[in-house]
Amino acid sequence: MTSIPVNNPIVARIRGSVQQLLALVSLIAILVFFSFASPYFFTTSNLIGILVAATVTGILALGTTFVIVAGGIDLSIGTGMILCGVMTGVFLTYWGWPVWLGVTAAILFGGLIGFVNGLNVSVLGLPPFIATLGMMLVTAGLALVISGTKPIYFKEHPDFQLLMNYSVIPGARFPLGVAIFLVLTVVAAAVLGKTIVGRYAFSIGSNEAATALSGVNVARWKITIYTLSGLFVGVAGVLAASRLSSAQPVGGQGLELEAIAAVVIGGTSLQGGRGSIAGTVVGSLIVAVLTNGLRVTAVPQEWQSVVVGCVIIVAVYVDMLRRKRA
Amino acid sequence: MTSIPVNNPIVARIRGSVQQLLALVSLIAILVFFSFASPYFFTTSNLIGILVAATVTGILALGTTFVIVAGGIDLSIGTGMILCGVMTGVFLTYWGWPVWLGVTAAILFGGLIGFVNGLNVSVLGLPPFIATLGMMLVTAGLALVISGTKPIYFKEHPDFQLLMNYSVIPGARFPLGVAIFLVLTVVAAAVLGKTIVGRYAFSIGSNEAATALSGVNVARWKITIYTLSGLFVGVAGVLAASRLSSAQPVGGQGLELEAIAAVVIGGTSLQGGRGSIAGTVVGSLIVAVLTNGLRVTAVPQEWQSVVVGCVIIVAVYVDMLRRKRA
Amino acid sequence: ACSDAADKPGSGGGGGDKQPYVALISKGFQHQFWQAVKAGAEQAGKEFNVKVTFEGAKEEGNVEQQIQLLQTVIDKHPDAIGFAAIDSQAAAPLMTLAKNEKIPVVAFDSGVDSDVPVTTASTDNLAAAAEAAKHMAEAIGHEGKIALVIHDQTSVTGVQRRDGFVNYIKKNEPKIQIVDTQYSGDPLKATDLAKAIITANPDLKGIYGSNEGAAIGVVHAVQEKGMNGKLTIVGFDSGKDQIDAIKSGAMAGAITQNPVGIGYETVKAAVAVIKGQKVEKTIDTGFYWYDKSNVDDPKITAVLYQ
Amino acid sequence: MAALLQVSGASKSFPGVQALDGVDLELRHGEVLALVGENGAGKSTLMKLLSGIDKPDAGEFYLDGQQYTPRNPHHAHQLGISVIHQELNLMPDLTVAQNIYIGREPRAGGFLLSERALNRRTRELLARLGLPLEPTDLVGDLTVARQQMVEIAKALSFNARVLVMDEPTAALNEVEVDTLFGLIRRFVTPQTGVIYISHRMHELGQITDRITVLRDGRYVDTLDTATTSIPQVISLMVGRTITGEQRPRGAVRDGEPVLTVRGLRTKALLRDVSFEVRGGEILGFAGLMGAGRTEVARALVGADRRDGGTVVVHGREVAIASPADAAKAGIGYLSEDRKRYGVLLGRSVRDNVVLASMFRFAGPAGVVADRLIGRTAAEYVTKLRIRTPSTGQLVQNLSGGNQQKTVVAKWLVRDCDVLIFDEPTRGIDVGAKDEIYALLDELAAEGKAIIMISSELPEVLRMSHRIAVMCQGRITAVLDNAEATQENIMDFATRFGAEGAVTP
Ligand SMILES: Nc1ncnc2c1ncn2[C@@H]1O[C@H](COP(=O)(O)OP(=O)(O)OP(=O)(O)O)[C@@H](O)[C@H]1O
Ligand SMILES: Nc1ncnc2c1ncn2[C@@H]1O[C@H](COP(=O)(O)OP(=O)(O)OP(=O)(O)O)[C@@H](O)[C@H]1O
Ligand SMILES: [Mg+2]
Ligand SMILES: [Mg+2]
Repeated sequence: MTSIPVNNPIVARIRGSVQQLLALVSLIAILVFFSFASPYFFTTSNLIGILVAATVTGILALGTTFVIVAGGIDLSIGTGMILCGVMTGVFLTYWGWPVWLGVTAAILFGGLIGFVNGLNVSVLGLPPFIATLGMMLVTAGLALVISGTKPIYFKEHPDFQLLMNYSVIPGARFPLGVAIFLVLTVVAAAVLGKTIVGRYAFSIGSNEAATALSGVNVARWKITIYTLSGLFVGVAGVLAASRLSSAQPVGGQGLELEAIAAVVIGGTSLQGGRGSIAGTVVGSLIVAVLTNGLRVTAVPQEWQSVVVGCVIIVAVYVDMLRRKRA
Repeated sequence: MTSIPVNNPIVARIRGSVQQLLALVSLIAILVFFSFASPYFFTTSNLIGILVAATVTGILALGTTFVIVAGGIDLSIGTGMILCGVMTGVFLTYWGWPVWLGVTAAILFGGLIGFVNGLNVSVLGLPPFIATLGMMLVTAGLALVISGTKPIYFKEHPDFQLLMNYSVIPGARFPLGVAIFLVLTVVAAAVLGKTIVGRYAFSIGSNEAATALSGVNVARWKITIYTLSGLFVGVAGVLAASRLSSAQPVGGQGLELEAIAAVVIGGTSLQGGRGSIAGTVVGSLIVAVLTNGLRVTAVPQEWQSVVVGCVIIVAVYVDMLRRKRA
Repeated sequence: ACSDAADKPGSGGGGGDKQPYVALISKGFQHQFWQAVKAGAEQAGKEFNVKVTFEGAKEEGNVEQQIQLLQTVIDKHPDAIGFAAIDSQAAAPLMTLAKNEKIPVVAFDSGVDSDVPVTTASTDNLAAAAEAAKHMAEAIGHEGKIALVIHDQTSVTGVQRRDGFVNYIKKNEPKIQIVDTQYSGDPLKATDLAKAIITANPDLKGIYGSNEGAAIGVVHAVQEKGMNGKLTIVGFDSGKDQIDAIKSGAMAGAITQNPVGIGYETVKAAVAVIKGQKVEKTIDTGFYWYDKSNVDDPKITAVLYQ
Repeated sequence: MAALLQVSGASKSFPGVQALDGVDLELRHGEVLALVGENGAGKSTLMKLLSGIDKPDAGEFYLDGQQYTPRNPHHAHQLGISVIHQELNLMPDLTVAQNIYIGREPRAGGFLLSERALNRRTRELLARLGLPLEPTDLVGDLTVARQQMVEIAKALSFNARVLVMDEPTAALNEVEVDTLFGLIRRFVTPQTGVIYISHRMHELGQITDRITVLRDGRYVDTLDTATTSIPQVISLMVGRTITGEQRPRGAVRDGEPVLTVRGLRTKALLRDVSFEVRGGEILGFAGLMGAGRTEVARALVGADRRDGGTVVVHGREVAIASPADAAKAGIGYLSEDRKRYGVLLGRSVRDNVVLASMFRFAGPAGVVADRLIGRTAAEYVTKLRIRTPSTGQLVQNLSGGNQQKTVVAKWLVRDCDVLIFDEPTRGIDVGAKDEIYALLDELAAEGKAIIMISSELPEVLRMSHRIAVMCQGRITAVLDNAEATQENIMDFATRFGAEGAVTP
């Protein structure tokens, strides 16, 4: 009759992990379903293909998890990524910088975009939605202006495309880009869970006023968090450009919603204060697997978005039911 | 030393209106700027053109103001509008219904979309972002499926296009659609400001838990509010179809951000609990005037989005400064 | 349970030994133009008894999305791939991959800048746009101001349909001045945009719309401005609205490609390659100018879609 | 020797309100100074100036004789001033330990946190303070009382010289109050001092050395506690004398039960809770923190999941799945957690007052009668003496006690048959308390059934016809007012273990 006390930290920890594992169930269910539905689905090469497809949005989602946990939102990640790709092209092709320098500069440029967002949000005090919507339009425009509305190709650096495509496991076509995604996942999880940046992100998202009252310099940490997210945007931009061995000046609009959706599907609250990197990764994979599975099983394209929409609703609902019960 | 007491309700009321008027200042500044920049800008026909361009997004923004005031968000309005257009085509052209019936049915169909959103949000308890993102994908897909990815033309009802285009002031080419937009603005302002629906929208957005504990059936009112927003989506869909005298099955994605931006530029808080229809209208007009002005002055298109982005940031910032001072 | 499926990976031959499988990846799928290409492809599929699938980017011009589709399709090992590249160079690594996997590629629509495709079934967009410019010049009497509404600022078709038109005017029509070029293929947006152009240029004589969406946007803009007949409109592609506008005289005429033919020829060529037959390096699917005088000509109606 | 902390001539105004007007205050070394005054007298405002949240319009502060100008709360901390604010300032999504040491986390070097060190340090702190909290619990899952303890632990974790406590006991029970007083006594040394704000007058004699009284934002007087009587303080506060009755007027013994609850159970805590309330009766609920009184109320009105039990109103069983159902059945619930479940902070007093009865003000088309709303709100503002420049003032700009009055007004307007008041006088000044008591008596006299949950035993004894005592989710006794004393209530409130449960 009496409930089990959870004072025991080990019990609590196990319970916590089980809960996170449970979020995986929707993902696994989808995987199993498509494995039966198509013989082409559960193959090494297709699974790697899914990971490749998840890489760019996934990296964006990782970075934006911090922003959302801190109670903000970043609509500029999609077009910001495009602009970072263009800047990679500018650095490498127009200015002829060496790859390492150009790539570093492009990633830092992403950080700069995030930094400006952070300033607008915390110093000017703009609502994050407006600040980053403005940035979304500005970066979309700048990408076109800077590139002269034409793709930039990496003629001088034919090796640049290896950054995404180089096979780390010879023979298996497991691309470096995916490996980078995995490494960044671990890094992001560590930063969110184990460092002061993560702690303040949760704290600000949970109660910004109280955090400020506790003597935390909220403005500075918000800028840090947006900048961090911007760095992930930079990496995503570089990898996207590498994958296409060209910097495409358009697109990106809509990616922000996809990334935010992945974060929210992963159980992070848009109210801020709650979330996890593990959830975000699972969320990204759910979207990627679903999209791929529907293509592999040749569901008519116009039906695909109907199915994706329904599955997202159901997956989040099931996840919430489980949390409630746990 | 002592501040002036504002116990006087008239003083308070005037102060309130001035504040709203002040939100207009950004809009007027933009209007004045373009009037000097181009001789063709401040002409009756161009100003009417701006209103026409603002109509569809404006109507979406009106409806979604309720949802945002109540602390929610609706991402499905853009594609939902497209689907309502397609349904208009189905009712009028495929099923041959008379115009009045088909139009009413299409508007109610919009209400149905909103109703389902409301159910998902309040009965299933899904985060509004996820529920309406799912709906966005579902409606986008259904619009393609139902129309067979082809525009539907109103062959049987050549008059249908008059709904948007009929000139209410003979000679001045002031279209009926714009008049409908104006009427809906008044209706929305009355509903938000003077009725119980509006009051509950503010209460729920301000503190949902406290509202529920006050004995208010929050679930029912949320459903009402999403349904109401859906009805506006239906009207927008019908008018968009009427304008082109065809139901276009694609597009709509991105319109939701534009509408939400108009709402937020108008001073409505995404946290819920604060907002006004007047602000939303001003917000819609700022976006429409800006877009038109940049086109009329032939600013290269790649620069247009840069400028719009910056102006949005500045306009909201200036508006906030004034509020703080007032 | 999953291991059952894992036991039968897509080992080579893909579609197995029965029906050959041809996968088409296009630039888009939502617009009628692509639906017409798809129809042509499916018609050929039925005729030659091959399985045909047709997919395109959700947003036309989204390279990333298209590459994703191509990747998925290569993983399915079809017997041949039809590919309309949004950006050829961006697709180069996957073209190489297809070559390594021994999947023949047939390029369609605007061609793929690579030596992998065995053949290309396409329209010469530059020439087609020049043809539109020629008709525009004639219709406005070789002098005056015109403007362009281009459906896309960065895609190859957008750029070529703009540049082909502009270059023709520059070279041959010194008295014609292009005063503004703006971009949107969404009919509603194109309408508002064309209205602004007309407002800013009261002495405008003509507007060119570079695809169906842009062209009907221009038509509606002129209607809303109440300037029917005062402006010359030249369009591109077909669709019911555009055909009606031409019949009613609201539009001077338009260029049409042969989308059904493009789809058909692509699959036909793919089948030939699968069977080991030799195919021409290029298959010109042609373009046609149509206006009030020939819109009901059977040769033209055959290539129009409604 | 200069005073530990001195305030001279502090003034602060807000639009339409002169909150402070030339206030002086002196805190000596080694003393506990009480700061009292009616709701809205300016106590919290003064503390906000001291902690650097707001800037004074005029006036100076001196700390040990040196001019003290706090730039922000962090700066105040560094200078040795630690404040527990009236409203909780906690991060609900963080754990107890993370809340206490926010901004001062033990690091494992650089940016890396050491969660283990954090929890160890917190456990030590909590053990030292004798607070029954678990470092790894999420603060959002705690009751207000426990959250208040987290705030106390946090304030004491600084090595502060001046500790300011703005109504720390408003949510606490006698037992926890004793714990807190023990903490305060241990904190006070010849180098430190405490400013203690409370509306519970009997506490002043137990813990304070001197009492400073504010009225209408002005300094009135400072008295030595030892030589001052409570009525004296009260008359200085309110400018008139107040004589409260000590026990309720004659109970309404007969009459049908209006509300009957049978076998109420919840998964977490409640076990077979049964009781009834008659028309015209006030049923008090007493118990220690976490005894389950709030949970009874929340389960009863459908705010929490119920695992069993029936609710009968006026002889008819009602199905209650949500507070809306409860309200429809005529049961209203005023929550103890004002900020989270009580007020709409960003809305006007007017909107808050009519929130629970909006439908009454709406015409057939749903159009609301704004004038009637305004009149009703104004009426209750006068009746409850809510100190506000107008009914259009945002509730977030009211003082804590006036916010509480606004919530009370909301339920008075609604006019339910059964009213459950959970800590209704939390943060309300003595004068206004009497007004609220009078209102409750009045409501009871009208035949309403009233449940009053309160952690202040004198209040329970003063108001209730009968008193239900709870312990560990069970009702251990239902006492008649005549037989109830502080002692036997405490006895039943500590009947841990299975035996002793009663079912009336
Ligand atoms: N931000 C603000 N804007 C407007 N008025 C305010 C603001 N803060 C406080 N006030 C007003 O200042 C006065 C003093 O408030 P304060 O909170 O200091 O009272 P208090 O003595 O702490 O009362 P209580 O015992 O109810 O907590 C009140 O009338 C209150 O309404
Ligand atoms: N939201 C919640 N989540 C988890 N546990 C809760 C929650 N609310 C209450 N509890 C637990 O339920 C128990 C009963 O709390 P309740 O608030 O009913 O006690 P109470 O008698 O009203 O005392 P007080 O209000 O003084 O704390 C406590 O142990 C508390 O920790
Ligand atoms: Mg106070
Ligand atoms: Mg309680």
